[in-house]
Amino acid sequence: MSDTDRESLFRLAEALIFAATTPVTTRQLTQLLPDGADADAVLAQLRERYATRGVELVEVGGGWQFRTAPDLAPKLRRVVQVPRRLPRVAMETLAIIAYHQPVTRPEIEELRGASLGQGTLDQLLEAGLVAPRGRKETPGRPTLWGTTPAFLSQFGLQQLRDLPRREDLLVEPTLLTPQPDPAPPPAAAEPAPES
Amino acid sequence: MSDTDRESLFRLAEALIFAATTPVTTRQLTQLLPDGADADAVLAQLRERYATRGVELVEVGGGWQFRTAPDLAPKLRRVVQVPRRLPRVAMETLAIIAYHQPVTRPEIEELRGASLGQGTLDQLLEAGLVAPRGRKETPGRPTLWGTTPAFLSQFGLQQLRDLPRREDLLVEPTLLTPQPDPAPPPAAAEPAPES
Amino acid sequence: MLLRLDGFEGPLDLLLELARGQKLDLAKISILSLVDQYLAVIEGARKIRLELAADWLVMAAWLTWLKSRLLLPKGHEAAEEGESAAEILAERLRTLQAMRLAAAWLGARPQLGHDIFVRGLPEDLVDTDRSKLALDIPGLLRAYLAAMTRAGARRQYRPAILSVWTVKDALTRLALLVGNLPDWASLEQFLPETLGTPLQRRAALSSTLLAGLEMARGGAIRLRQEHDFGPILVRRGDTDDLSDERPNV
Repeated sequence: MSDTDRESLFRLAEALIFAATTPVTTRQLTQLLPDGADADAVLAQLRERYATRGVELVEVGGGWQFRTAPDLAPKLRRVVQVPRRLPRVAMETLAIIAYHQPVTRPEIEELRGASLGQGTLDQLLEAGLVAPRGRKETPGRPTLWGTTPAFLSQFGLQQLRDLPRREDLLVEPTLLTPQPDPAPPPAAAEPAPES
Repeated sequence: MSDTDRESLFRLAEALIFAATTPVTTRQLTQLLPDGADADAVLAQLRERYATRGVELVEVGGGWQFRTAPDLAPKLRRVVQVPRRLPRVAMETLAIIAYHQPVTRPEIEELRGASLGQGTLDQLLEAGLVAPRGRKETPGRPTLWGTTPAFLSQFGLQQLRDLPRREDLLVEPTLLTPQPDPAPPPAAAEPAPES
Repeated sequence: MLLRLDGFEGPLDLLLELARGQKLDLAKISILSLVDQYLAVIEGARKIRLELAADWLVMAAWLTWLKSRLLLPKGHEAAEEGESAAEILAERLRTLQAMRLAAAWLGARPQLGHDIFVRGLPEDLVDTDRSKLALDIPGLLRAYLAAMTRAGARRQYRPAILSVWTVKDALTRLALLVGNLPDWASLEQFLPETLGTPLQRRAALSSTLLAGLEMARGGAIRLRQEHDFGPILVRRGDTDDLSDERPNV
């Protein structure tokens, strides 16, 4: 393949991912590229090209997306409107839902050892981070809750398995130091988080 | 200025223009860049860097934004078919023509119990669903309307007879419709039968 | 030790805080000392204010029970009961702590929309083609019924015009025509010629038959039928010849 041809693949991939509002899957890219082109290879090289740039190519929630580099956050926050962060209770509830899904509200309250204000669930729903996942077939048929693809996307996860294992959280304090690098978290290759 | 410093200006400009929800003005960029940095120069060089890429930096309406390269846009453009619905009046008119054809416009108006705008008939004509079927030999010789083969294929019908029978639709057809039957009423040639 | 309860979300929250105060790996929590600390805190709180939310007291009562079991010599059946209850409590505390840490882990990650951003001005490269029509039979039928129902409701009531050939019509026509008959003729010849639909023909035929029967009763005409479902024949009734009259009309 000539350099021009290779370059045209990069241009196409670049344009496609740039224009999309949601992460682009390898499949979608394959459909766009000429027959026989290796979408995976194109993506890998494109990611490398953008690695040191202000905008990076990251794999998230099952697809590829351009995102601003994390190290620019403090400066960008000054000029780009940023929504309020979720309060601690909401984050804790979100973590419980992420690790125990599908889970009912009484179960969340049992785990937290405290009742859950309606406002907390509303905040998570409004942010699109959790969604109903049917009902539990027990008396009262309580709603089951789970996380959404937007949850993965917001926290830069490719899949739920990228959450650290419960055991690792308890014994490895280093996990909690902020990671400037969106490299896959240490538990990436581990089995799904325990419920 | 060192290369690293210059590179960091590009990174910031790149990220800001990428993340901004409106085109970024030189002024906005100046605010983000360190004091003394020449925003115009940064933008000019950034545009040059992107000139051969899948995404270009363009100036629109007094600001800068990224846009898909014009030669790639057609390849990325997708056409989504969103079939439209006929307005209610047109649908009713079409139904009446289907069941009572050949039928004149005054007869349609009589059946619907409302006058019929020319626009409605035009819509049906334009969509190729109805067509003139000669003229009725009554004073004024009004045009008779009927459905077309396109009508059948749009509704997935082999023939008009595949439509559900009017009798099966209406509980008391005679109460609802003044005999629009194209056949002359039985008493036409006879001394009027008493009712 | 005096801890304000207001800062805690519930008994479990307080217990977790106390356990963390032991500065031990949560795997090695001393439940017994935890129980003592909790009870001390509750006791202290009750001295300050008498009313405490029920769940604090329920937990205190349960922990008192747990302590009594844990103090029994090992091997005792009730002591084992206490051991397993203590383990369940320790596990609950570990889970809660893990979830706290998970929340912190999530919170420490660069978040989309907060720290990192996607494209703010996405391009719409989707063209919408609205040239096709969305049509289906149910929609057509609904429209037809709506039009008919609305028109029917608006239209002033008037009795439906009868389109059938009535018995009275048939009597008039039969009386008019039968006088000219020299011989037997088929009943169907007396139907009006302008009937359109098969339904109208059948209605007219039965009306004419009824008219014929009525006239035959008065002797004005005679009827005969050669065989079942055969044509019904009619002639004037003023002849004396009754020999070929069949009863099966």
